[in-house]
Amino acid sequence: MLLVELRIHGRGGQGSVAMAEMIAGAAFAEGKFAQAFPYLGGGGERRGAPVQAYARISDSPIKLREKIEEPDLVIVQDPTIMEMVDVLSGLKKDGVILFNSESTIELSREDVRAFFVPASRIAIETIGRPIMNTALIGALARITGLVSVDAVAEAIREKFPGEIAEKNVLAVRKAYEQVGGVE
Amino acid sequence: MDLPLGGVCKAGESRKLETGKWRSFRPVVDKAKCIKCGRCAEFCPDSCMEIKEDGAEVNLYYCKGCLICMRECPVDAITKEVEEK
Amino acid sequence: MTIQTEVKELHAPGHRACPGCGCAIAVKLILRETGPNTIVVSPTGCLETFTSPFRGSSWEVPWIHSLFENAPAIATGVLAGLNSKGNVDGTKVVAIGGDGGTYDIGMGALSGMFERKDDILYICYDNEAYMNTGIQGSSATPLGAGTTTTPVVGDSFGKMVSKKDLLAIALAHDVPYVGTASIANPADLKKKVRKGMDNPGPAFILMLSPCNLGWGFEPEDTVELARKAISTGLFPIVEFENGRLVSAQKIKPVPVEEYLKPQKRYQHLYKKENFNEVLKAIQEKADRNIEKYDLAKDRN
Amino acid sequence: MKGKTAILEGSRAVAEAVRACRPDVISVYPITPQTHILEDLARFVSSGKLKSQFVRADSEFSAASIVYGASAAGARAYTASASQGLLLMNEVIYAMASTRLPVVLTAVNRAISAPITIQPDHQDTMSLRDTGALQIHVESMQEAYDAHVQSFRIAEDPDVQLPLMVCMDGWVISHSYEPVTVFPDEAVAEFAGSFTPVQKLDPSNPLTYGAYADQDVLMEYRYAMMIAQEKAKDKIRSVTKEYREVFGNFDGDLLDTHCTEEAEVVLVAMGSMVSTIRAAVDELRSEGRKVGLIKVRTFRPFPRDEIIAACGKAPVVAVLDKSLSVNSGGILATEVKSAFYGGSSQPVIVPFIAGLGGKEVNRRVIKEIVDIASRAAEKQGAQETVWMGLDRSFFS
Repeated sequence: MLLVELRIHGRGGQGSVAMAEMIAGAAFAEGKFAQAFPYLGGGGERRGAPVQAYARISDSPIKLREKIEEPDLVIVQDPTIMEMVDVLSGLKKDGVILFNSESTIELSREDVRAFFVPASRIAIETIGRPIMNTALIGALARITGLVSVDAVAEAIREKFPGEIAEKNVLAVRKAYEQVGGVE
Repeated sequence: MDLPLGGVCKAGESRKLETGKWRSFRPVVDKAKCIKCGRCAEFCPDSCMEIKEDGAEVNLYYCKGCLICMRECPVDAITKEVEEK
Repeated sequence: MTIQTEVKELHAPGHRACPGCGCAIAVKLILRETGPNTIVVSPTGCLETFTSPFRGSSWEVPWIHSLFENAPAIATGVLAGLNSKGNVDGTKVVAIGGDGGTYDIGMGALSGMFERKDDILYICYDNEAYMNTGIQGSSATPLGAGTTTTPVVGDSFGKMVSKKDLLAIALAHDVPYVGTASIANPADLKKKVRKGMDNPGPAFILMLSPCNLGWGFEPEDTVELARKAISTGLFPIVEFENGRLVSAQKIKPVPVEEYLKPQKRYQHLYKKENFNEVLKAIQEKADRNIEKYDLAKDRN
Repeated sequence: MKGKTAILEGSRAVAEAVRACRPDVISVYPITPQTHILEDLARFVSSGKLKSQFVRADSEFSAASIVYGASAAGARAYTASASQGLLLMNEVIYAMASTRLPVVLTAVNRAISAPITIQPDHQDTMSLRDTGALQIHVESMQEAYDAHVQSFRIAEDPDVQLPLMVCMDGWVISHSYEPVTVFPDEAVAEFAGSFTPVQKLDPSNPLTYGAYADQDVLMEYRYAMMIAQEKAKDKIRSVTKEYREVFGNFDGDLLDTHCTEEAEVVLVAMGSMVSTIRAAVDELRSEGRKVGLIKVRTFRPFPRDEIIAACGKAPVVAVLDKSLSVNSGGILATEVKSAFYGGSSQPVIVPFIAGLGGKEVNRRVIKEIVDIASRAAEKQGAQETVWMGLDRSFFS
């Protein structure tokens, strides 16, 4: 049975939950079962404050509604957050961590696999604004194969209208190509 | 007897309550003086004053004896009497 | 046993108001103007208690009471319910509440109703204290008036602060029709009820409602006291349309003493010399009203 | 009936159901984590997708009062709230229930201050348990949708005529995304029917609502609600059965069971943790542990006979509460215990407080509960309440 659990680290306003939702949507578009949920509470939705969002992807219906304490995957939308948050917390051995970054990032653990993608730059180039969510999902598709680029595109088109959707899909494709750390 | 759903009651059921029994004084209209202006009826809190052909008439079934009618009568056609129980 | 005869009023007799109740007079007059195609909403209070005993309602129009603090919101809901079905009969919603339910505990809901511009006529019968529970002070209790919670003891001269200016609050909400009215002037009261009903959007009428029990006067003097409140300038009869003063009833001002002295709630002000200041303040309040609304009759 | 399945937020699923049921009047006041429902409905009305009177309220108190007035005027009425907002509505809901106004209310469960928190637990709706309103607790986004589609018919039934609260855990249900099957609006509208009030505020037949009563009838009106809640049981059973026939989904009627056959420990719970318990029970069963689950779906009406029957011959029943009656214990546990009192079978009932203020209840906690409950079987008599995850270092 496939059950992948992932955690997203971002800041309020960066759309961490929307990203989790799109990942779930992409998995669903591929015929998988999926679930996305926010960090429960935390005192409201303050712009800039560290936030977390979660997703589960499975090949069978998901019953679990517990928190994800030991994710298989971690996505870091904004590496500056690492000063405040232990993004590696609970990440499984051989787990994957993906950074929105131009280059590799030094980690305190060697038993995880780290990747990076210049998602913000790609977003500026394609969408015109540094909204890096969709680019990160493109990178995730490449690294894990959990979701295909086409499924991600479908999820994006569900969520955004016409031209905006297409720009985001372009970001996904670019990020898919530009992931760093892939052997 | 049915219990009305949700405590919702019919309209105007107060009419059966004889508030006239509350009275200590009763207003008495001197119909010779009454000019049928209707002020007493206008101001009566208990809607007891009826202006008939020959002058104002008090509905003693409801009249609580407040005597506003007496006080407001412009021609002093209304006086009070102690209510005999 | 007296014979029960038919009395055609939408506020039926047999209600349990105190003899000489100002509010009972008002409600009778109001309903004469609203007619039967009206739904009335009332908060908890004297009116609610004396009109709605179980299987003894004196209402001949549909009437709803639910709680103390929510009459304006209930009214909004009733209106929304009517509107959801198109309100083809043009049924009007009128709320009638006391000062406790209006000035105090229902203030938030009233503010909401005003702000949403709901098409409701709200009439406050202001007897200036919580009479239903035994004469406790409210924010409508005027300066110097004694109640059980603004007691006259030692240097305490009753209510130590002035009455809340509800008219100004209504005007601050841009309520399109705002007025004061009195049982002492039924024609004017009915005219204002009509205007308030016909006016689209919220309307607010403040009505001073003398309470012989709570104010301490003879029941027969109810209307006369309402009249004195006007003629002293303490309760100006005014009318605002879209925030603009459109009418003010002229008076031949009499000293406030004529209004205060017949009432037990003000008796103490005449018994202690150092309470003179309070009397002066009350007179000044009346004078300010007279000046503000230019109430005094032209000497010419 | 075939629906469209998509990844939906729980709040959206609720809003979709409410929209299709076509309430005449909606009035809601914002409070976290209920607001997404309010926002969706506001957008539906503004865009013309829903023809309802949408009234912005100045407080939860007013929101409840507005739907109260609307319902009395004969309209199908809907509101929603959470936490403090539900407490602020409390007085109105008492009056609403006793006046027999069938308003549907979504209660997005959230803990009560202080300390202030937006984490989920059931303290808020438990505070309204004695109002007379019906309470259906859902465990998933799909059930949140299903229950709302069913809700208006149950509440508005002439034999019931009570407000109905659909209770769903904040965040876990309201703000989470899952595949949800939404059925065509026309089919839902047909299922939900329309509201035909038995009485209303109407100038052609003027009635007095909210009369003043004394000792002669007040008790009788409380008793009338007891009868109505009992009648609601049949109505809930028939509506959920019909829902299964029309739409295919069934989340249980008064309750639902999972693996209770020959169970040695039966867990009783409500709300979103039921799903996690299902997963834990499956894992334990695969390890050969005889564990079962009873999901209490309607906390009001309380399914006392159904719980006793579902527990069967299980020697141990563990009740998980996300609420507390201070100095008494878990509220669901108290009610489960009272259901068994005087009966022929008397399992050992172990009360657990778990998940207050959003404290995590995961499979590990569930398994711990099963272990504690199994051990308790050896101990006779009343069982101490077990507080899961309580940091006792504060009290040493």
